[in-house]
Amino acid sequence: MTLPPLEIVLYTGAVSLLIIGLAGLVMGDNLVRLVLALAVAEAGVNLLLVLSGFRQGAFAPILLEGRVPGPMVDPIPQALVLTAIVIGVGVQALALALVLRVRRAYGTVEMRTLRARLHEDLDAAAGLPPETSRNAPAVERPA
Amino acid sequence: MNFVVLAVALPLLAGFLTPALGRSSRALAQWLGWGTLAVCIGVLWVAWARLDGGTVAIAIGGFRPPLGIVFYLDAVALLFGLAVPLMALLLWPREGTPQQFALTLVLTASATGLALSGDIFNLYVFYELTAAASFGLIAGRGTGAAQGAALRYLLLSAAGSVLLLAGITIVYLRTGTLNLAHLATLAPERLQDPVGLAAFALMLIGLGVKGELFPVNGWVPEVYGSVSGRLAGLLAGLVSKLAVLVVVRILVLIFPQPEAAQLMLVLGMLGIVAGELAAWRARDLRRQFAFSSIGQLGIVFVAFSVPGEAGIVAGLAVALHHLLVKPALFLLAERWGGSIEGLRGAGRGHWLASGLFILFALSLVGLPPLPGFWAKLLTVMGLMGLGTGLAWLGALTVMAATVVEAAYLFRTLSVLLAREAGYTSPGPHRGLDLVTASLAGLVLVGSVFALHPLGDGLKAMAAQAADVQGYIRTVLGDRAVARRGQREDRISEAHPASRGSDRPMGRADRAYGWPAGSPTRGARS
Amino acid sequence: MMALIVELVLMPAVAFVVGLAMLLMMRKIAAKIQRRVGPPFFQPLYDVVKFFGKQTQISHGLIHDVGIIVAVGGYIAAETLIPVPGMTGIADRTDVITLIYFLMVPSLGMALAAGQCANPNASIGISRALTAMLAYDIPFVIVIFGMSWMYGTTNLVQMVEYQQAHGWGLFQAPLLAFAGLFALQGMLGKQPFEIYVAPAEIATGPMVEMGGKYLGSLIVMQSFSLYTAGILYTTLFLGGGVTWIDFLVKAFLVVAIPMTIAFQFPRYRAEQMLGSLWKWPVLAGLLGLAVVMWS
Amino acid sequence: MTLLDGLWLASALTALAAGLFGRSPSAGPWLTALYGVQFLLVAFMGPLAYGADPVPASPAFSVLGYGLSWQFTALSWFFAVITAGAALAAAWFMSGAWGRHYAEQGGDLRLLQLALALNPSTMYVLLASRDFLSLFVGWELVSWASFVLMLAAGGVGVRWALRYLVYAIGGAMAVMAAMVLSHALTGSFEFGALAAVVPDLSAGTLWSLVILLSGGFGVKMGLLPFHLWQAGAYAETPGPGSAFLGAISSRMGLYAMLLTLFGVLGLGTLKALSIPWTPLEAHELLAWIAAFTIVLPTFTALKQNDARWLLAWHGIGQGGYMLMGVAMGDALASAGGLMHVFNHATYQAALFMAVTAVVYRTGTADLNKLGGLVTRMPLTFLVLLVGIIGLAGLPPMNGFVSKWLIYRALIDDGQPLLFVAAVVGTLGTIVSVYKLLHNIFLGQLRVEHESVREVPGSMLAPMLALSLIVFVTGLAPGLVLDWLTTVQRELGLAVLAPTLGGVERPDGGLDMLWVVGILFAGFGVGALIFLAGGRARTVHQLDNYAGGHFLTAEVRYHYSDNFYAGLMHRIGPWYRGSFQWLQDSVVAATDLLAQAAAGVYRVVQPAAWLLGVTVLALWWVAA
Repeated sequence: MTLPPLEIVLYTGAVSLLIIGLAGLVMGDNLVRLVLALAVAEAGVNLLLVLSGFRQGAFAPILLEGRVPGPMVDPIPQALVLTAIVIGVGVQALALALVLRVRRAYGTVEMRTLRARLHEDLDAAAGLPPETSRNAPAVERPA
Repeated sequence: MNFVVLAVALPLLAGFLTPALGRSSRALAQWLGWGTLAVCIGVLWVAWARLDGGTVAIAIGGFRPPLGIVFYLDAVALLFGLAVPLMALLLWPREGTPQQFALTLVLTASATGLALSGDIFNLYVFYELTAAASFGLIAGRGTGAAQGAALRYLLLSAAGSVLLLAGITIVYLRTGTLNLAHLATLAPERLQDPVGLAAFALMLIGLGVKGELFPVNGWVPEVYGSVSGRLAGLLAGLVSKLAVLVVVRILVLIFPQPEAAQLMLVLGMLGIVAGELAAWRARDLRRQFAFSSIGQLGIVFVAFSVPGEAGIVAGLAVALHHLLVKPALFLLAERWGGSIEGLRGAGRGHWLASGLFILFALSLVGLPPLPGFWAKLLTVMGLMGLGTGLAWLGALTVMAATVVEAAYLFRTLSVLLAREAGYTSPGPHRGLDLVTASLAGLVLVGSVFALHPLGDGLKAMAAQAADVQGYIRTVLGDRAVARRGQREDRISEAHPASRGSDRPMGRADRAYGWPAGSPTRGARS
Repeated sequence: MMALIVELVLMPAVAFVVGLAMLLMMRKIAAKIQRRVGPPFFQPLYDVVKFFGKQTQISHGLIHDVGIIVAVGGYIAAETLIPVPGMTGIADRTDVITLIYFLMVPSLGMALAAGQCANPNASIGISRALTAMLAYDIPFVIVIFGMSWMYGTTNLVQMVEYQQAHGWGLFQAPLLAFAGLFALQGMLGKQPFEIYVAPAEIATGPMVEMGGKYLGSLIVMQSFSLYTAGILYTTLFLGGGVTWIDFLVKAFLVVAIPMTIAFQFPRYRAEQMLGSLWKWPVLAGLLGLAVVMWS
Repeated sequence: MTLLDGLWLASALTALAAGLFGRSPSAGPWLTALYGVQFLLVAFMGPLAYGADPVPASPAFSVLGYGLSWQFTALSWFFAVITAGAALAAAWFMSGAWGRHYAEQGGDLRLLQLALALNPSTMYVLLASRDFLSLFVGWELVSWASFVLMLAAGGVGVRWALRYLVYAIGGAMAVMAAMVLSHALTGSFEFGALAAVVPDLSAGTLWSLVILLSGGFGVKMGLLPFHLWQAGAYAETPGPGSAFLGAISSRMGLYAMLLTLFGVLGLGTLKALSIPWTPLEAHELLAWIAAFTIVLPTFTALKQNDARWLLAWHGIGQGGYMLMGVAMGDALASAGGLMHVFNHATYQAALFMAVTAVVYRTGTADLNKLGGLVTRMPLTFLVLLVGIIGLAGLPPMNGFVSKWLIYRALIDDGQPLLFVAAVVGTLGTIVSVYKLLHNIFLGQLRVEHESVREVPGSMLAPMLALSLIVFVTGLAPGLVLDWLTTVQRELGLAVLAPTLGGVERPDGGLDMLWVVGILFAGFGVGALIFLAGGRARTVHQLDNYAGGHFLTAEVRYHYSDNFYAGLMHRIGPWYRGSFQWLQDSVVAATDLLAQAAAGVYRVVQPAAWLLGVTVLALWWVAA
């Protein structure tokens, strides 16, 4: 597969963004950072999508009267990516709103704490005793 | 037939109107929602009647496919399309706010779109819209748990969407089109290779988040544990099935290679094992049902992974059965939610609810002649008909899961019906919940008496859904079918032994050059 | 038909007489070993008559009586199932398997009677007796299987015919014959396998509440059991009898062997009894079986 | 409207009536009459057992292009007549005083009546099945019906019922796998289609079928190692229910095995199927499993301290005889195995009823808390006596005949070890049932049982009727053996030529007419001898020899606990490692796996799974 060097760089960059974003999503603990990681991943995939229509040296696919249509880049991905960006922004906004709500409810923006509190809440709502660690002392430690 | 578009457009429109309307009158907003849904049902019903077993493609906005986006209507699409407003109506958030009405309507619109759309990017858009609507609905309960669960779900789902979009991008890079029918004509030569398979894997996992595919279903117990029974029923019963439907469409039309189905089979199997076993250990009823739903969706994936008509029949049967049973069970769990041990004796005195529970449990476990049995039988038959070791393992998994399922469902039942002195009942079920669940029960029992026509109907439906040529012909016309036929011939001549296996397309790729996408190529070829 | 009825009457009658003689022999052997004179010739008969004629007869209820009747009656009936010289009774209509299970009926009768006595010692005795049955019957059925397989029949009459034509079973299957003799020791309830009677310990166990005609019936039963064991072994291994004389000689010899052994031994505990009966005769029986079946 | 339709209708009506009116104890006699109608309808189909044409059912369904049809043949009839009889007896037993007592104790009589009625009606469906699909439908219905019956009492029974359910569903799934495998081979669910391709099948496929079918149906039969559910489940069912279940329920497994393994695959196929590197063939493997099923559960029964548990464990063991006989497959053995189904049903029902009668009067089935009841409940004692003689397989009862046939066949076939196993099982049974009889009825009467009376007629009548059958079919086994010749012909087995008294053959036959006649003549003579002695005086039970000590009411001593102390001293250690470990380890493994599965859903970052599975999938795609 022979690709022009520029495209290799571009594709590599896009895929890297995607991977960085996903890795951040897995490894991060701060909810805001997770949302940011999501944004990075989305940027990567959007870039990938827009690249799929890219041809080096081509024009923007705008038909103007009087211009000779030379090679043009594929307009469909551009249309698609617009949609994807809009959706992505919407979802991220929603995510941030939820982060705020979560902070108000649980007073935390840490995923680990959120998970623990969430599961405690679920167990409590179901009327289950909390799952204690096997290593936890049975009673309060003496002061 | 263009009026079918109304089924998507109307609820969307109503959804945007409702919050504004709701500010002045909540009742009015509610009635608007109900009316819209009723109209949707009517529209789809008329379409069903007019279609009469045929297939139709509707070009939106007058652009002809493959350039324009299309709706593809066949029996399966319409059946699920019809199920959407129907279920939305039955599981309507009665005590909710106008915002929730709006979100439910948006969910309806996008889910209907998922069922009907014949364009892969359109599917993505509807998928995202569905996701956004469901996040809103989940968080809308207002409790901390619901919001936390919604956020965790959102992060997972958004990551899945990224993968889905990446998969779509690969498909587009390879073929230069997003129309499913057009993809179906091009797939045999452009996507029959590892890269195509990778695209499928990405799309499967991406869509799998909503479809409760193992292991990207971590949200399921949290969300179903924290939302109302009605919403859980809607998500578990309906939305998950539509995600699966999209996967199946893609699988059948674009990725006929056995590896694709294998991937789905393996993940489905793992889902069955994980879901049923986790349900066995679950200590509260709602999460037990949530895990059980993961297991059931695993069976759906496993069933659909059987290639050809047999798989689709089986998958449809299992999916429809679950669509009917699980929401009803979640409705029953509304009053009986909470720790299972705490329910000792709760079922005594509530004989209708207990009876329904027993009925659903029996059907889930597969007591003949209840429909659940036939669904399970079809799945196992499809798998064993394949004769491969993996398929045998799949059949074994389905059957072993049945044992586990019986163990925990009836353990729960025995607790519910235990004779316990001094138990204070949590009060009767809400009338509406009970009526809705009874309705599901009635349909379940009624279908026992209509097994023969139902079976025939399912078979015809599956035949239609499995008919790739028919899909192409409907959307693109006869010539495209001939072209696909030629391509397949050419490929099988070039690689007579290994069609659809290892990597037959390596050379053909290079011959076409890369990137393949161009705005005009798709239309011309 | 008439001849058959005569046989059916004669066979138990002979058994009774011979059985009493065997009882006498048993006591004589014991006396010889213990350097005593021993009882007079008619002592067993005197005993029976005395017991039946006693004034004090204590019954512990209906089942006590019925059990005794079943015990005696079962043996009387069983005698007609084993062919003796000149008489086959109903041996042709049944077989050795039937006979084995038939012989359990009197034991069941005795168990019922003892149980009804409501004396713990009797219950303990019965529990031990049944344990003993479990112990000796396992080698015994191995023997039965081996001999039936060797003779190709389970019909006792045909077994006798076979041996008279081809030689005694004792010589063809000595290991099985040994196992059978070992089992016989247990079957007769003689030392070292008499834990169920254990007079000093559980006051004669099942017999503890028996007196008068009950005990008399048990003596009758014992004489039958000696006779049955003797002629069954004779029929299985020693070629039955052509005439009464050689038949009875063999039968007396067979019974004499366990008697002689018995008085040399102390008493085994129940688990020791199980251990010895499940070890040596079973091993010998299985070995003999292997020899019989693969030669 | 054929007779079979009528039977179905009658059984459905019975269930309906039980559901509607079962709550009232006074409905008992009417329900019993309905069971009587069922029995009559089955009886009218009697010509089936003498070679008449099969009786079809009018309804026939077609689902997904597969037809389901039903008909009664001689095999079906044989099992149906037992079912109908057992159901009638059980319903009769609970129709009067017992039902009232149960309701007064707080039991749900309606549920019990309904559950009992459901059992025979589903069994008639199963027994009529003539293709895999209808067989499976019937099979599942029967499984669930018995589950309901086990649940009926609540309490401890629920735990056992749930355990049964897990086993039953597991078995059903094995059957389903066999059925689908057969479908994959032939494209149809017809028995005939599979039978037609059997000669072409590879040994591997045949083994799969044999293992799946025998394993699946074996669960219901309680074959080792799938027997752990049965004793508890049957024993904890309310009295008449356990009588019915113990009599016939697990025999449905044998029926289905006969139908599929013998009727479809054929004994010849089983005999041709050898286990690699051993001299055994498939049918011998079955016989060996049967042998273990005879011995281990029987000796487990010996250890029980609860009368119901003891009987239930024996029920498992007796099932081994049936399979052993059928698996050996020759004329004598298969007749013996099949006849044992009938015999076992008769005496086991009687035994469970007798024990239930004791529980009814004394409130306990604990063998250490009873004793001496023979003077208070003589007829129940008689029933139990007849029953245990049948169970132990001693003359003159019917259990002896069927076992004799099996022993005789094993000698013919040269199977010494199987023979020994069968006899050891019988000996163990004798030892065990004497304990049952002794601990309940013999020995000393407890103070609190002084006022116990015989049970009323509605309970006695069915027990006595069953005892009579046990005796009569022991006296004239030809009555039953005649039916079995037709069944053997239907299954393609060698056919026995029975006489009224048993079997006539020169090298050792059996004529029960003579055996029983002689036995009773002997008893007569014995009685004469006994009566010749002086007149006996009956004394109080405490007036007995006590080593110089006077027994008083305060120190009653009934030797019952650890009855076979010496035996247990020797064999006690052998009980360790019975198959409980298998069940425990399966449960433990499942639990471990389930913990892992639950752990999947407790991670902090569910997206980690997403990334992980994506990487794995892409790696797999690239490889």
